[in-house]
Amino acid sequence: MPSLGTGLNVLIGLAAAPLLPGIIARVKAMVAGRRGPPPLQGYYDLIRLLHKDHLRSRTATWVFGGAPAVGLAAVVCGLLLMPVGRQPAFFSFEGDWMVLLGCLALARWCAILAALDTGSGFAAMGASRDACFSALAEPALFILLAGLARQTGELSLSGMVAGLAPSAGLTDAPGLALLAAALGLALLAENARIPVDDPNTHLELTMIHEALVLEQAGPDLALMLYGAALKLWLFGLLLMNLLVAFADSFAVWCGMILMAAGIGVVESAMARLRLLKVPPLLVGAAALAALGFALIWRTTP
Amino acid sequence: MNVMLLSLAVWSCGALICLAARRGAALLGPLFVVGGAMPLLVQSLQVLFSGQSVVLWMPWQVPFGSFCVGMDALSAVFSAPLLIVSALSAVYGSGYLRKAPPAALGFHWFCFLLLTMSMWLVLAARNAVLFLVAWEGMALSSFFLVLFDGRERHVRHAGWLYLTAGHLGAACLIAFFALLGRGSGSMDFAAWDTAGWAPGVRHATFLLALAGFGVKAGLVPWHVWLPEAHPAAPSHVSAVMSGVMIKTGIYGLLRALEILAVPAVWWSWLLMGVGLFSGLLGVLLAGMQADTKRVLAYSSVENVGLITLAVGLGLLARHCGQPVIAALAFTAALWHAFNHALFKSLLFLVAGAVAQATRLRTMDRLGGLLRRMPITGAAGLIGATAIVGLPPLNGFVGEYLLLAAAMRSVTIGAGMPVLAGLAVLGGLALIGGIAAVCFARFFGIVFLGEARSSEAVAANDPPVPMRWPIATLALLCLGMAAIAPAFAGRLANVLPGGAWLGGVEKAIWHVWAFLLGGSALAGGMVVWSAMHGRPVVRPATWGCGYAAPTPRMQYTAASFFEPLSRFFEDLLPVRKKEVLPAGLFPHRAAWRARVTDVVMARLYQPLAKWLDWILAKPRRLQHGRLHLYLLGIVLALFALMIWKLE
Amino acid sequence: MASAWILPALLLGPLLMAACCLIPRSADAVIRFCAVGTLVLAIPGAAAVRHAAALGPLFAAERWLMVDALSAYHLIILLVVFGFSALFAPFYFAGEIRSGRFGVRTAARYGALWFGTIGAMLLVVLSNNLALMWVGVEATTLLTAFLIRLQVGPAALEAMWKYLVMCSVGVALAFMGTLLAAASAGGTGESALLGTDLMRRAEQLNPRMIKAAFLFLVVGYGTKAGLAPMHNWLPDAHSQAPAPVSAVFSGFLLNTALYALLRYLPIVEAATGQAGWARGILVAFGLLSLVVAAGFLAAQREVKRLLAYSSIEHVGLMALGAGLGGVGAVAALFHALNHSLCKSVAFCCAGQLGRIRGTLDLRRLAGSVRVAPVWGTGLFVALLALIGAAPFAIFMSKFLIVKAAADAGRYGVMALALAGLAAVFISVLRHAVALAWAPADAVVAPQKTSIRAAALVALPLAAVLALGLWIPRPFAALLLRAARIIGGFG
Amino acid sequence: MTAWENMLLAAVLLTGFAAVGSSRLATGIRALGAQGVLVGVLPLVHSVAGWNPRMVGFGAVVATTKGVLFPWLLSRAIRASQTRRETEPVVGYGASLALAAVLLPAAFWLADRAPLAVSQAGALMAPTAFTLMGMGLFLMVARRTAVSQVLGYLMLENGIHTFGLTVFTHLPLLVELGVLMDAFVAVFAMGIAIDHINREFDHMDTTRLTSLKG
Repeated sequence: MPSLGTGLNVLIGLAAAPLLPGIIARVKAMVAGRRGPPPLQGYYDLIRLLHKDHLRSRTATWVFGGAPAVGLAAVVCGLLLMPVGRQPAFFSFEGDWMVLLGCLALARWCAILAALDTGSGFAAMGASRDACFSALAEPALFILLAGLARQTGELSLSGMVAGLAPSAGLTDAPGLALLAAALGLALLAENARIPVDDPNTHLELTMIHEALVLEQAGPDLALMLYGAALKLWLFGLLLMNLLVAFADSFAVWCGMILMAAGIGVVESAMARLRLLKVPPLLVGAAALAALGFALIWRTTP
Repeated sequence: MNVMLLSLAVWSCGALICLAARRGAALLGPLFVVGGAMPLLVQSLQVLFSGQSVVLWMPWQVPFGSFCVGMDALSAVFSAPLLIVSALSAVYGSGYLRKAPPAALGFHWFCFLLLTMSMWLVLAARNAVLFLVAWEGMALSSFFLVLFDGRERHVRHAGWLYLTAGHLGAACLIAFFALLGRGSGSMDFAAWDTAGWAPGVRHATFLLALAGFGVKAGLVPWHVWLPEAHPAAPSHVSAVMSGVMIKTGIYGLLRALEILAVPAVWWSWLLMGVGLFSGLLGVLLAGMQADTKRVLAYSSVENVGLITLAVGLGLLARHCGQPVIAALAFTAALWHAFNHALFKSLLFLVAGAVAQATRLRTMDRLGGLLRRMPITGAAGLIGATAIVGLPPLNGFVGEYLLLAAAMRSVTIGAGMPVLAGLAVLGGLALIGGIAAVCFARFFGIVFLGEARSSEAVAANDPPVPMRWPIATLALLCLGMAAIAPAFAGRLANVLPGGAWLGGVEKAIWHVWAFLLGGSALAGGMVVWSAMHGRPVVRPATWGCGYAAPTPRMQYTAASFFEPLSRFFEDLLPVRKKEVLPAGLFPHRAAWRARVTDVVMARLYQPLAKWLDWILAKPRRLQHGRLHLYLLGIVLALFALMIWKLE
Repeated sequence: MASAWILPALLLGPLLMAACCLIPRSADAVIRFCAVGTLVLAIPGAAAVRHAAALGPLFAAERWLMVDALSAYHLIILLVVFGFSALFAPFYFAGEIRSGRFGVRTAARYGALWFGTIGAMLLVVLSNNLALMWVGVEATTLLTAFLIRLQVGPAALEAMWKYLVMCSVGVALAFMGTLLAAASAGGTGESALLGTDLMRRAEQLNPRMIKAAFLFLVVGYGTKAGLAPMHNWLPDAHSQAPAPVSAVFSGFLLNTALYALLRYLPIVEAATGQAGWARGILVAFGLLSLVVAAGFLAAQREVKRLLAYSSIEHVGLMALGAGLGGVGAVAALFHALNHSLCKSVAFCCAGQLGRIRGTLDLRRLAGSVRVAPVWGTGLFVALLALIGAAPFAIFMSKFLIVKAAADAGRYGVMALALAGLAAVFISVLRHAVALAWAPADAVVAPQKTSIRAAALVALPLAAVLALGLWIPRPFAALLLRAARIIGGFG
Repeated sequence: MTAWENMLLAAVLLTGFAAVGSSRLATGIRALGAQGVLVGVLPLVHSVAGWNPRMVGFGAVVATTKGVLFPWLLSRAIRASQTRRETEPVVGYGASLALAAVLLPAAFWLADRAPLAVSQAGALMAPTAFTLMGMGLFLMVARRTAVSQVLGYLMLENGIHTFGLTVFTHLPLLVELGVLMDAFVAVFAMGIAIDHINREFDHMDTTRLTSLKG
């Protein structure tokens, strides 16, 4: 249902995406007692990078060149499928959640191949960790969506979210709460936030997503950063749709801001987990989602 | 009708001619394969799209045998990729074997033609005796092809293991057909109806069919021969074996289910369990292999597992009265079987080109080949992306159909199908994720980064007869994605019991349109970023400022999969040989690890040892003392009297 | 009658030729004379088979001799096996004749014993009188004993002694059985010993006595046929005898004993009211032989002993088929021909490879296909056929036996048979693969391949391959009529 | 005539016991020779009414071959190999005799239960046959030298012949000749084999012939 309203949501998403990392950085600085960079720092970085020269290593091939663009395109396609509160997404059809996750997987695939193409040990290390951890995180997302579908009986993402709104009675709260917790963990894992990965570490050996973009520079880096911001926006939007089930789009945007602040606080409160502890965390998220699904399965008729 | 006889005649005469023409076989062989394959391909596609099947019955002077050959929709779905892949592999093979000795060449093409003929006959046979003769003929001809370079010990071991597994499978099938043919005089498929059977016999027959066809399909736990045999064969043969031959196992299973009309519920659970476990173990072991072709062989185990998973889900849905879910799941199975043949054979041909260009198959000694072998590299990328199931290629359509079926059974179904749907969703997510890691590793380590050995540096694209099949298969993968909705619609009513409602077909057109738009957007963005006009600077890769970086400092294949191999430790027993550095000035330190197949290590090797121990018992009977032999005769007489006289 | 000359010619011919062999001439001449003589015998043989197939049973010597469908079928096997071995003998003894070890006297003795054995086996196949058949079987034992002894050496002597003593005891018990069978007819007349008469009066036979008779016969003729647990002489005798003799041993000697046993099967079944009493015994012995052979084949190193145990396995398979009845009987007879063809080729090639490579140990025979292309490939293809690989006829007869077990509803028997065959397949295939593809370790100059040798090896294997794919109609008719005699149906 | 017959059968049993009990091979051979003669004469005694020249002639032939020819052949084999006595047999002589003694009642028990038309044969014929067969098999299994095994085989043949008489008044002539020919050739072959064994191994102990295994 490509209507004006849904198109507006997409444009808001495209515009406001770099704002989230800015807010998170700002909140972390304030918690640490510093002023920190302005929230719009993300936009300034993008503009600065776009004007720089392309920097591609001698070993890199056309894969390195094309990967950022294809990755960004994939995430934008994902955005087209994401509903906002009761408003359906720009496109919605049966199984669109599968296409959304497929697009995110394609983006990750391009980033990994780009990292491997540079031939640098650190980029490959980041690629390996990112690939392995997202492979373990994927079951949580699928089971979570199964729970939503079971709850609402709908098969498309927009239908699921819209179905949540009216029936948000107390009986379903525990099931949805567990699903939301699982989605929260998945969000932190996929978007390189603290418990799984430290976004602003400088020691290559501890990086996951940072190492992926280690070799990118100039416009390529801009595309990659913007893609990452969009992905964070996507996950945030899905979380908000789940938590603020009854609201209209305005409540969702406020929720997004609050979520960004929340992530900032979480990042300041915790340190990065040891790499060995991340797989159990991800499987834990899948278990949470399965528990949520079981609760929903038992309660709904 | 006579198309079938014509092609069989072309193939058999071709085989004999190749056996005679030693040097000329390199050219004649592929010519005959393609010549025989094309008319049949046209017929298969005709049958598939027009829906009316073809049957030819001729008397055959063998007890209970009759030359009953037919092509219906189910056979057509499997015979189309078979003919395409066999033809292209034959063309590829002529280039791949140009340095082989002429004597071996003649015999090789003789066996290749017989293999193609017997595989097609397996799909077309409508009589049990013809089916068994074709089935064993397929096993024997591929046995000779696997042992093409039989001088090495491991190839001989692989050949032995392959034919032994094939024969044990055939033994189950012999018992299966004997049970089916019980009572009824003729052994034609049409003559059987298993309606009035006792449940016990029906279950035993199904288990025999699963074991017999599971061995050929490569399902866990019968898969142990596959990662040995496929890499040992020449690449174009492994492409045919991994691409289409294991599908004859799936075809056989579907045909058996069609004959045993009323399935029990636990059959579907068993199929789904075997499918899931094959998928998980297959992809994990694929990720752990150091040899390019072994990665692809284990990946075949995974994909066959997914197909069986889809068949199991379809059976369960049909049993619980959900025709739409059944149709979706069966279509997913057939679609995946059709397309896996294309991209798996593409990847094997690519691996073959790499192996011939660098004479190397260990991934840790390759690297940087995309620059040196652009066409093979690009085709490899398309193959890898397709097999992982990423949009917009044909692998994704198969995943979409299966997951849509699973999601529907979660939402609509009550009771058991919900659990099944959840299991499929979770399992497929994990397997898909690990497959992405496995093939990122395969493509990344082999084609991207810096060349790790002198052979890799000297690599270049294969000659023309090898290049065209690779390019054609890559284009076919893209083409299949383009015609996905129409073709999926055709596949829907191949297997009975599935009703294809309008709702789902509309959704598939939506997906198709969305993906088309998305790829256009991606294409546009790539062109925009290329044309951005900023000058490109080409410095060396950042190595933390290390003064003299070497290619060997890049990530190796084993380390790429290390996070997952540590998490799934008990499924992947690793055999280590390590010499730790000792003393103040350590001399030699060595560390070598090899992942062993858990099924082989825990199940078959102990079983073989125990069997040897048991079979050693009668050997003591032949002790050479004549007196005890005579006593043996007398005791046999008394035992017989006691047993039989009263 | 026009065909009155056939049976006397068949029986007296070999004796006459045996006598001719004793006239001392050069060893080469004797070997060639054996070949020619065997082929000459084929003429009356073919006439007898044609008569039995077309016009029904042919009797002679007031019904003491008979050629019906079953004996005609076995006559074909006899002629084929002896023809092949006779044609192969010149190749085998060529080396020894040149080196003088195979002197004129030894050759004369070989020729005489060769024709004597043919005569004895013909007597068994052609005689309707059960006692005369017994005399024939005993004669084969005594004549073939000295054929084993041709090779000088302690092992050959030991093998001969064990063969002689065990088979004599076995056949003596068989004679006890023959007497009991005749006694069960009650009458004291001459006709009591004729197989056809016993068959006609089967219902009135004294059931307890005919059962006891069958027990003695199974143990007696079973020893001679190599059924387990009376098989111990077979591996020694086959591995020590010269190749053409081993080929005849496995090719037809075992079949004569089984033929004698199968003659009694319909009589006992009819006498015991078709209750499957006798069939059960045959099935039991068949399965036991299959399992015991599988056990021995698992770790067998020496090629001739391996082929000997494979013979035990196949005789067990034939007994199993005959025991199951119905399609099984057809399969058993069909299997007899296939097995004889394959086994004689295998033994000849193994013997020749043993001479060329100087060893019979399979591990050191590896790579023989490269060293001696004709004999190596012959052995390789024969081994593949014997273990039941694809289009060969033995795969077809195994399928029919399993189908017979399924039709009879005996699933335990089917499972055990398939398991035994699978175990054999696994162990023998390992040697076959090494034989063909392994690099030859000993440096032996590759033999020049003579067309005659290649044709000699290729013909029987091609026949087995053809029989697997297309059984000619007249042959199928004869096979079905023969099977109907021992209780099978088409 | 059953009296004469029973006496003859008793004599046959005695020769059997002698063969089993004696350690010296020469005694065994002579015992078997005597047994051969007695078994040859048995049919004549058994149906004294139906004497005809063919039966008498055949009885004589059997008696001469088994009584004279076989012992001559076997003793020639012993002389060649200078083995006078059965050194230490597998089963001691005392135990053998005890076993033979047990064998007799067992044979009687078996004869009663055996499905035989006892009418024409005397009460003693069938048990004697079974005892002879039992002792023959026992000799082959329990003795070491090749000659003893031949003796055992001969006793088995004699046992089966006596059993034949319980069933038939007389077998067709050609069959009789065939059976006799086989027995003769068997012993002849075994005799030649024993010569070869002597020359090859310079001992006659068949229990040491165990080189062919597995």
